[in-house]
Amino acid sequence: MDATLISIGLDPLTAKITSMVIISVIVLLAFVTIGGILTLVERRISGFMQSRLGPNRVGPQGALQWVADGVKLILKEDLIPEGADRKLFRIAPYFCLVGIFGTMVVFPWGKGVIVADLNVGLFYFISITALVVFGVLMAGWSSNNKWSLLGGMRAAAQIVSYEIPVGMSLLVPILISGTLSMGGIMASQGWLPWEWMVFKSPFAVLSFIIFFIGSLAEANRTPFDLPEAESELVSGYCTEYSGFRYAVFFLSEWANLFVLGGLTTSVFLGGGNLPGALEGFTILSVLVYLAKVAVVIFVVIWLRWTLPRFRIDQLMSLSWKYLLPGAFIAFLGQAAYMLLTQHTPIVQSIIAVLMFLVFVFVLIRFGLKVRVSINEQRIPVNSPASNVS
Amino acid sequence: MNILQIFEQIKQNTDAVVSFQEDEGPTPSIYVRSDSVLSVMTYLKEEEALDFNVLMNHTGFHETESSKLFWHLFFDVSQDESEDHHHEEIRLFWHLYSYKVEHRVTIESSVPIGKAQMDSVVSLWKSANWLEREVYDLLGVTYPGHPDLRRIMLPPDWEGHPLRKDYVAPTSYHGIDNSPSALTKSFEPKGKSK
Amino acid sequence: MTSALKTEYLTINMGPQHPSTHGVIRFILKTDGEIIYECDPDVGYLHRGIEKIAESVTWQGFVPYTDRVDYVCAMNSNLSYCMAVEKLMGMETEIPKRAEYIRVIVSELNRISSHAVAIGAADMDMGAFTPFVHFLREREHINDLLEMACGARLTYNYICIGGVHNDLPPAFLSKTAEFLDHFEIVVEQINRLISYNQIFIKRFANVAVVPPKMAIDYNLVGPNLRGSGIKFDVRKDKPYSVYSDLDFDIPIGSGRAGTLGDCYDRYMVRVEEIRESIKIIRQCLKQIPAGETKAIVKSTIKPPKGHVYFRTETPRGDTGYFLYSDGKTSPTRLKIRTGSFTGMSIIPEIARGVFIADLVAIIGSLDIVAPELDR
Amino acid sequence: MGAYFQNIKDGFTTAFEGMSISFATMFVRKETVQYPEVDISSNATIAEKYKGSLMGMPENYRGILDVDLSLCTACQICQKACPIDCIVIDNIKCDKTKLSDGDGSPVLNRFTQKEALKTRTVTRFDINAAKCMYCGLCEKACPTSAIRHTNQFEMNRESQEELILRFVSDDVKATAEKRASEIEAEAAAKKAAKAKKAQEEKAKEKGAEE
Repeated sequence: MDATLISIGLDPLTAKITSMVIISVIVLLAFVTIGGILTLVERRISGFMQSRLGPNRVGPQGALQWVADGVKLILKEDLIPEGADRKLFRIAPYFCLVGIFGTMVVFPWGKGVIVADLNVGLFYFISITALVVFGVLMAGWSSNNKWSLLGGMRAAAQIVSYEIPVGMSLLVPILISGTLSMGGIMASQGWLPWEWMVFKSPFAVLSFIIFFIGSLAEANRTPFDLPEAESELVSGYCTEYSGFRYAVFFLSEWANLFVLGGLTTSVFLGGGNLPGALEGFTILSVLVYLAKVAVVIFVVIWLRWTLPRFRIDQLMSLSWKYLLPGAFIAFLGQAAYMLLTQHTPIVQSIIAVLMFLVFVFVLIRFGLKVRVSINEQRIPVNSPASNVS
Repeated sequence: MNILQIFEQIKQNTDAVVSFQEDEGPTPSIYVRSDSVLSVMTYLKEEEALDFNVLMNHTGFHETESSKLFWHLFFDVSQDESEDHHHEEIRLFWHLYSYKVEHRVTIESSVPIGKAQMDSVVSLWKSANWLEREVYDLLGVTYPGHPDLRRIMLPPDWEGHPLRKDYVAPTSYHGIDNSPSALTKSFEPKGKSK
Repeated sequence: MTSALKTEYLTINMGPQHPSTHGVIRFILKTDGEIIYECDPDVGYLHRGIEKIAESVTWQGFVPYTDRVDYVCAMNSNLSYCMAVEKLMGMETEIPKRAEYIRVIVSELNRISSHAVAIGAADMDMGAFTPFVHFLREREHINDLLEMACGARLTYNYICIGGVHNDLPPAFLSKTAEFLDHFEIVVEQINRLISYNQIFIKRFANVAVVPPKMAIDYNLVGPNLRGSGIKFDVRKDKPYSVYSDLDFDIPIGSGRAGTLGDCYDRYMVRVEEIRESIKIIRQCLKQIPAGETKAIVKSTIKPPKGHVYFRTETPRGDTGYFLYSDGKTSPTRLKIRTGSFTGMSIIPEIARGVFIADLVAIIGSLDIVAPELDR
Repeated sequence: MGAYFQNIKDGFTTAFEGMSISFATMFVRKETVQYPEVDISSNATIAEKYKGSLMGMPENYRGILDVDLSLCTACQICQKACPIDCIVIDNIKCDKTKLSDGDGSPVLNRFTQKEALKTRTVTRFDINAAKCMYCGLCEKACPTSAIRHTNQFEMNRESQEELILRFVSDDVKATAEKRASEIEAEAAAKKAAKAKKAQEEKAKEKGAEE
């Protein structure tokens, strides 16, 4: 973009700044839209899982519900509770926002579509999302509400604990690809499923599971939504928030969902890789990438509307007794595995295909289970036609 | 064990003043004079053959008619009790059950309205705690020996005990007006006496 | 965690408006971080003085108020009150057989719907919202059936002194049978969705253990008592109506996920009671005779002077109606001893040293309904 | 150690089980009734438009009360049966057949003239729909089925006053009262005439005696 701007007569510095501003605005708008749409998607999907329809009044099939919600939230009065720490209270939501939107810099939208392919990309990703903890803790502390405080403390304990297994489990893809850059990790995978990072070795599968569970906890999704556990802490750290500030929390929470999906996809699920023949079709690559992200997001939403919530001590024991040892095993195991098979890439490929077949087998088992459940639910009851007499 | 046998047992084994009441409704009860309620209850709980391990219910009501007072003629009412005693009283009921022997008994007693005081049975059954608090709240019977006797249903600063027959509902509480509106008044029944 | 690390207690006010209290109940918690050190339940926010109202309405006119005592199982409340009055009047043998069967069918249907709400609400407190909605969906079917029978979905006023108000519509029995076939499968499905879930079991197992002795001492009733392993059910041990002709089991807690009398035991007793209720209704549908549905009762009744304490098994346990009649057109005293009341009184004792999240589990597993608690 | 791995295994398998059910539910019919579009008070529309499994409204649905004044005998049984006093009935002695509109058909009652002369007429029949708890006791008590529950449930109004259902209009009330006073006057006149006649007879008798 710089080049285009220079060509129309701007000097290099102005061009640089202008292009940065334009890109930031685009990115911000994109994330706001994604966050907004995801709120709608979540509500619709949860509705379908509960034999309901979900919001379907604003726009076709409720497609504009999120806009209406956003407008409503912005128009609402901005309340700051009596006795709150006003400065911290005001600033807290933006920490969350920055923590999530900052990931944008290294967000790989597809092959080659990345703002800055830093050589410490993954590291940057993990570090900048840690800002969210500050926002949540500030919000909890400054609200002058004991439930908020408990929520904030829970969030801090939870996110800090789960940083460790998540960081450890990400060492496995780093070992395999040999780089920290997002583009590099993506490039080290192929477009076929068994060329994806997740199927590269049994230890990669283990690290994927640990990473996925850990990042669910970091994104405060059920079964790890303790910081805002509705039935326990009312609404956790954002109990006292209203209006625009609440919208910012809201938005960063769902944008976080997208970031979670994006990171999972680009590190473990092959990113936006395309078959060799289609190399160069950037749009296609972005679409493939977004499709994969959508699947991951669906799984996350699906988990949320299926599982109950952990208790705080169980949450901690899961992190320290199950995930952390698992992450260590995955890391050491992967190192050993690579040492043993480094001269026989064919063994690696066979194991990868086998892993993929196991996955397909699990999917088929699952499909059969779903079919049984559907048939069970279709048993007629109170059919309205028979009621008309 | 039926209630008559229980009555005989109580009569033989305790020195409480009791009488058997069978003319009041389908469930006969054992009337115990108020000062010996605790000893009878202790006996009922601790006697192995009876073993009443559950206090199902404890309640009472405000008796405005003096027809019940003939019991006091039988039982030689002491002179120091107040005069109110001869007009109104609060009748108290305990319904006991035994999961072991599978029998039940209704114990009845009464206290004069001017000196509404009853021994607490919390030391025998923990369920008595809230039940006695409720009777205190709604009927104004105090229980010396209760560990935590305060209002349960109504706010702590409420005046009066609503289930007494002479209770008049307040028209306002902390500035909240409770008097009926003109609309409500227009629907008040004329012929019906309430 | 030595005593040297002891910190100041934090006093938290939970309720009266709190998502997990299912109504208006308030708890004053003294906590050490997340661990509750002292819990003082403050009830009475839903006290509507129903017992006082009873003193000024007619005996029949009080039946709609019993709907409001416990709106989750209004049919059972109707039944308890009407049977108590019938006992007081000495007319319990005059009730037509068909009316007795109808009463059992509708009150067992209501028990299923009440347990569905209880289980669903416990699931929701644990953070799983979907099972709750699934249970509510099934409850809607029951509401449909009961609406068909009496014309109302929640406050039925169907059972009256002397029988039931009107006969069942012709399609009712076949539709009930259809529903039971559907529901038996769906309830197992929802169990697979939540009740057998490992996270859920871990949340409920070994939490708030009520040993049998404590349960008796606090007079826990119904599923809460049976969850502690005591095999007592008024329907079986002191049968009323036609329960003595029906064959059913009493599920009791057995410590299937940990300790006897923990939250999971109380929860699973309810799940199994749903199955027993299905069994009871199926038998009733087979055995129901034809005939009258209401005994002849005067329009204004005056039961003879006397008192009665009548117990029935409602979903929240042994509910007792104490009636005292002075031979007038309205009760002199009416007292309702409910299961939630005694269930609530145990909370200060079992909620000591548990997490805040566990208190939510305790309330959910004890199945406390605020209007029944306060009346 | 066994328990440790058992936990992991159970955690995964039970979550798997639960996920299969929530996923399956996505493909089964939805129970939502899109209320204003689907007219739930009509069973026919519900069968046609709604694909879920809830039933329509039953015959004996207890909705807002309605009174058929042509059947009402002003006996006030419903007023006495109501546990919350939301029904008020006032009546006066009145010749109902005279209370007719232009074409001569009776407004209030369809009793025969002879009966009508004896019956009372309602001058006020108010139901406080805001207070009504839809218990159905009035409907069951009514000897002529004049008061009954409809299957209507929509009744949002702006004030409490508008929630009071008044079944007797002021005109009818005025007519009835006027007629009642006429009857009273007639009766008084008759009585006076009778008394006069009696007096005259007495006077005559007196005169005869003399």
